[in-house]
Amino acid sequence: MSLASTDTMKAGPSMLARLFARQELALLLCLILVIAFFSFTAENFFSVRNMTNVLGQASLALTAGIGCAIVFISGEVDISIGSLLATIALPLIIIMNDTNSLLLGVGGALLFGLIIGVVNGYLTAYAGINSLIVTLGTMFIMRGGVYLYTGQRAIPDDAALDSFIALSDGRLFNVVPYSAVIAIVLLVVFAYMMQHRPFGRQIYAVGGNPEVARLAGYDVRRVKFICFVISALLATVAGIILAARVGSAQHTAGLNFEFQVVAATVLGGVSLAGGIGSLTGMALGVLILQFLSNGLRGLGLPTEWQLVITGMIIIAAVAFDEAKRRRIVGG
Amino acid sequence: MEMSELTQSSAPRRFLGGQLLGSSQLVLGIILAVLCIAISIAAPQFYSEANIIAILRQCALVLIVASGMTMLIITAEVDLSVGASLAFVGCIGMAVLNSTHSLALGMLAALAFAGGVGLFNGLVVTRLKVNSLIATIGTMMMLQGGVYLFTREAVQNHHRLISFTDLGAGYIGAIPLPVVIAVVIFAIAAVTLRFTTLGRYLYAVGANERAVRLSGVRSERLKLFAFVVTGLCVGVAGMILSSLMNAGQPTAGRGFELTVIAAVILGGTSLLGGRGSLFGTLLGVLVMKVIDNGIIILGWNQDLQMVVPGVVIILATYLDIIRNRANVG
Amino acid sequence: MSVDFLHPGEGTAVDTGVPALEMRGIDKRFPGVVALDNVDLTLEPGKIHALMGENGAGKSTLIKIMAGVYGKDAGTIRMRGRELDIKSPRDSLKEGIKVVFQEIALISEFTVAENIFLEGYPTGKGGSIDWRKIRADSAALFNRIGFNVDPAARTGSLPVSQQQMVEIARALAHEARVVVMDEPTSSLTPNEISLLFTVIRRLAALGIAVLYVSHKLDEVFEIADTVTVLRDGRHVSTRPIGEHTNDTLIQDMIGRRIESLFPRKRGTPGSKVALSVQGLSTAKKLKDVSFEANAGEVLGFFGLMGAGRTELAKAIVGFDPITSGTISVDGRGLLPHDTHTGVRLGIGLLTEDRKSEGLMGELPVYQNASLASLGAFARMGFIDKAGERKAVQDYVDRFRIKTPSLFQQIKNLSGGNQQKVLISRWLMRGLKVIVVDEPTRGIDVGAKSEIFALIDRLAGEGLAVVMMTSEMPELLGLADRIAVMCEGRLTAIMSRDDATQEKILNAAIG
Amino acid sequence: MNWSKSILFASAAALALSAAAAQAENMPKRIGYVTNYATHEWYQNVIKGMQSRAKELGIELEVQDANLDIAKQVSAAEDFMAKGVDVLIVTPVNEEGVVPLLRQAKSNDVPVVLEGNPVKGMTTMVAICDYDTGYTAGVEAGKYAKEKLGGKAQVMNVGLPLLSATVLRSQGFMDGLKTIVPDAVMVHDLDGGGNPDRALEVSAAALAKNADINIIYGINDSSSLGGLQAWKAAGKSQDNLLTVGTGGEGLAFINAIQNEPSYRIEAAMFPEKEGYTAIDAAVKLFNGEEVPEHIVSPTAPMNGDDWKKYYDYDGAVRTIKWDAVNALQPPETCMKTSADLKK
Repeated sequence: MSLASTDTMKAGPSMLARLFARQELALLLCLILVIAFFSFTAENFFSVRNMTNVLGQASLALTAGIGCAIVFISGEVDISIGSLLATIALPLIIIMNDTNSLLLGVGGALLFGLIIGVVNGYLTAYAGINSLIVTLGTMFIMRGGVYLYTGQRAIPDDAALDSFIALSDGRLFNVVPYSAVIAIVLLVVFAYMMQHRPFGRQIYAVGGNPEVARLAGYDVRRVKFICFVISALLATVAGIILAARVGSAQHTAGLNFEFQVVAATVLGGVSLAGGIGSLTGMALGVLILQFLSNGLRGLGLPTEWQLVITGMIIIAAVAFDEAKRRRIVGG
Repeated sequence: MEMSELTQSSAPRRFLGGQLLGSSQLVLGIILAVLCIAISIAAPQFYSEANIIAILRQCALVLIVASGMTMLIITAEVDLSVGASLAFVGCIGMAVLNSTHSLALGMLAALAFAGGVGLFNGLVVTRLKVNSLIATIGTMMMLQGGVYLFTREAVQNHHRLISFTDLGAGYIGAIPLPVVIAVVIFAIAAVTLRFTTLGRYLYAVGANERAVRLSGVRSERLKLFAFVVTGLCVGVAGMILSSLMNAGQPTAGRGFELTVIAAVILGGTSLLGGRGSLFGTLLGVLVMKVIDNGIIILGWNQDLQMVVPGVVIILATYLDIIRNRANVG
Repeated sequence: MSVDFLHPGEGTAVDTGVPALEMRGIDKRFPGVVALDNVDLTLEPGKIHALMGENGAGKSTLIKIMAGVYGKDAGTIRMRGRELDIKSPRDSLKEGIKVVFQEIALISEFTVAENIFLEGYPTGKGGSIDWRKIRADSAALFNRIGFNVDPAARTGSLPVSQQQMVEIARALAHEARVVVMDEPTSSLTPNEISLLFTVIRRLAALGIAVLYVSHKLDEVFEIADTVTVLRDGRHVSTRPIGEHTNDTLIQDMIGRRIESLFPRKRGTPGSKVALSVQGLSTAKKLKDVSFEANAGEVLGFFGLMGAGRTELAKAIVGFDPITSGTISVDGRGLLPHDTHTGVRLGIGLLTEDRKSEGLMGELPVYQNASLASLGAFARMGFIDKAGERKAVQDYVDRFRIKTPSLFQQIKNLSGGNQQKVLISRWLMRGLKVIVVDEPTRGIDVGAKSEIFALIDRLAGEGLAVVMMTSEMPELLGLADRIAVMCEGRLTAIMSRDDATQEKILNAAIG
Repeated sequence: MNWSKSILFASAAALALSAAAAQAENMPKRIGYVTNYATHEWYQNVIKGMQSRAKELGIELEVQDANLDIAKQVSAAEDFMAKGVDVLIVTPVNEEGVVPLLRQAKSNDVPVVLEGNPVKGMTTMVAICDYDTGYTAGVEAGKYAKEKLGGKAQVMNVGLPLLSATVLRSQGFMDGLKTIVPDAVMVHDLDGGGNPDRALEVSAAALAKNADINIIYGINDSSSLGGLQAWKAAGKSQDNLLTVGTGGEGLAFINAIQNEPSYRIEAAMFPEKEGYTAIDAAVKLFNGEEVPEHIVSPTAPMNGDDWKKYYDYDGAVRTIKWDAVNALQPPETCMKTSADLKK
């Protein structure tokens, strides 16, 4: 082991190089530009209140985005998260109304999320059905199921537990919304997992090249299965935050949410092809879109312009990223 | 069908039906038959002329766009903007009709616009190399916003052209005109995919774009072509829809893209490209719409219209996999 | 006994006599094919055992069963007398069986160091990955085996040869009892090959059993102690290398004698210039490359890994963009510079990367064959399918392409047969210039000579053949003239009669 | 805003509008309106009414659109409160979903006027009476059926079970209809999604099953027109058919009354007036005045060309005739509300 101690690799330059290559820096610049632009143009944009509001609003997409990104990195897709948001709110609210216990409600919601994740994961990883098809199917099934069960009516949170209300209204040190705190903690935990735990690296390997991963002794199906479970559980957490923010189980909750999250994730440099991207990038992607929509609202632009501009920015950002990648790879 | 040639390769052709039906088509055909029989036992009105015509008319819109979408997905790309484009096309077509009182000009404007959207998508995907799923989500948002910049209200029918009304509600013999249009477009697309060099290249591009390019074929143009064709199909469907509704509705077409894509996937076309057939898409559309119709005919809760297709898509794909495994094993 | 290459001190003395791995009566069937029929293989610790055979002989299947990629239908695997139940690669790895596959099995987005430890990350407290140890250990490992690569480099950015070395190094990073190498030298430079052989000998000296799978006779004679030959899924012979000659080995493998690998039937090439390349440069690699190739000539390009052969091949057919220079085919310029124009003028590429640039794996054989010549079967845009299939059948018969039917998905064919289909693709189109890049990569001896014969025939029919190769025998056996590249430049062009291995290598080094 | 200026505005407004609410001395500077679905014609006209009233009173009105997304609605309201608006007007995407929003507004001391739908814990709501609207239209439809359709009333209800308001309209319509034609029946009870293409598709399937109907009722104009288009597409004549629309939210109904022989009754709900009333309510809340929990905005069934009484139409834009609309007397309370539905 005498050779091992001659640590020829310095961490510094390679880290910086990796940062550039991984494009987080470009995204960060982009985010700063967005914030700077609206700080000058939109009234009241650059205030602590507004900034922390945006963090609270972003907490949904951030939380669900972690799962979305992890599934993407494993080489699959999950577009059922929007419907899942609506689905898990049912056990959450119903159990809380019946038992007046946040713990039981959240437990019920997580159990539901777990079941959905297991179904998505099983059908994809073990039954071998294309994940886009599986999750498109479960998306329809869950949304329809929620409509059937609720008769297309929202279920109010009659229990109105303080702890649940705090999820929506409460702020840590009276500044940062608890929902944002939850999202940030989850982000840190999972970002750490993806970079520094063997399982996180297995996910990258499985998405980067499943055949190689199998030869390296990984259980590819199990890894993918777990990714779907993680995604469903994180979407469940997002669904709980949403239910708190809207004080009810909404049958239309999360409609088109999957599009938002997928767009933000890809904007954040997570490749649909698998194995590429980071949770930090995803988070920056979410924040860019969220500050953008907040800023555009602040400018008083009508919905139609917000849609047009967001659409253009998504295309432009991905096109730019692609151009950059091609320049690096060569050709 | 291309599919049958692939899946039959390992086993000798055993029966005539096998030549016509590829793997997933067979499963789907059985599902369709079972559905029709079950629904008609429960509700005899299912087989009434009026209902069959209603089903066919509903199928027509989806089938028209699905014909283009099948080609596109075979080249391994996808277009999520078709629903938003459908609404926009109707408004533009109607506005042009109102100002020109010419069906031809209205159609032309609708086709030009929808084709233009396809071209834009195609250029973004082939030139800027943006993943088509993301690119067309972007276009979808732009169109959803753009249509309200174009008109805040539904564009009403001020021209009262009979020929325009016929587009959606007219008949040729006993068959609704939209169905005739859909059949013609379907037939052209099917023949193109099955018998022409163009069709063969579309499969080839989906199967391995680089190999196609090395063979001296301009692969980007093929993808561009598929995007534009999908756009044009949306143009036709948009005009029929606006005729049926007698107005250009900026709110129309919500979720239409998912219905179309679901029908295409259900028909056995692979999202990875290079595999699929229009005949499968036809079956996919029929299954989806028969389910929709059956739920209303049976007086079931309409929310099932979302649940059942979800189950069917997963089930049909799974049965297809099982069948393939059985064939190999 | 197991040995970790990084910590050799822990190994015990070589304990010969008890087989390290013993496979008995292995059967494996695939639909319609018996891949292995009652095959035996015994590996002794500290010995280098070569496994030879044509493509389809069952070598890969046997290795994959050993590695847990496939399950076996019958037979037993024993390690030092203990029966193993290998169900997945994980089981096999756990037993210390390390397989270096021919196709690069690395995650290209990962760093080299991470790939080295892919099978098991060293973890620190709390189970988190110890990245410092990973970097340090891989640097140490590379140092030990004299392999010069930055452990922090992104694997995908390395040339193929270095990736192959990384893969070999990976097999040594963990405890191993048996190391299997499948065609490890297919993309290595001569220097790297000798490095590899040193490593293999050291492995053996540490008591590890090495299974060396190769087509290359000279390598086997140099490194192996024992040779096992398989043919058509059956065991043919296992003998000490000393009992073999070139001829006996080939006879065991093929079951017949090959008079010569390079049967030259064509006459002398003409003097008509078919391809002229002047001052060609690309953004990344090529610098001012100029040469001409005549009709009926095989012009061989030699160069070490990274010399720019593949880049040149892709540039002259119009696939990759160029920054300056002209290309003309039969006097007509390749403008605009794209493959569409290229193919129209009559220049095409037989790619080295069949999977990602040649085959449409899901599509049937006949569609793969006719891809470039569909226009010839088109009547007003419609395909004359009968005509098309007849034409393809013709090639299938002539080239003896082994396929159950024209409708077989091409991914199910062997490498050699896939290559024949791809050659048919160009012959059906009718070219003036064909660029072939590593035409025999992943193809065994028997099929190789068929491919050589085909290339010979192409030149004989008046095509100019530009052949990129890293195989010296191929170059000397086939080419009329030999061009040598080094770091994107053309360093020499010589006629075959003037060429010697030494001259070529000197030019390749620059 | 100084004292004299607001008096000037107030008196001008009072002069111009006889039915206007009594003006107070203080005007809010800024009102923020978070609408449900700004691109829909109904809400566009609500906004128009708000804008014209806000302009009269010299109030700055800002509008944000939730675009049918409840999460976005909460975010938009948060943005407004961060920006410091004086009063918030909200059209809930969903009645249950804005409860936390009201709670937040309360803790920020921002008064909230709801438009359209009631919410638990609200101060006041400006809304039409949905049941009454349907009911009066039902009565008119009954009269028409008695006179022109031989006293038969077979109804296809192109409904929207999603919202209690629209459920109330359908119920009101049937109840009103039965006062004149006691044996009226609802043959089809459909979920038309409130949008025209879905309404068309669903109606087509229903008509294929059973076309023995003679009244099409739609909970909004898109629904009634979708139903009517399905009828026409099935190749049926409009001779013995009555189509009843609800809302009068845009130009579609004017076009339909002019061109479709069966489209004879429109239950008009005057979105402009609702917006106008909402601004007045906001001003009152700002000044801490007592307001009823439900401020009713008037509706009226319009037979045939009645619409010309209330609207000018130049072929492209319709303009509300404030005098006529302000003269309508809304009921004090509704006959039935969503609270009754839940029982």
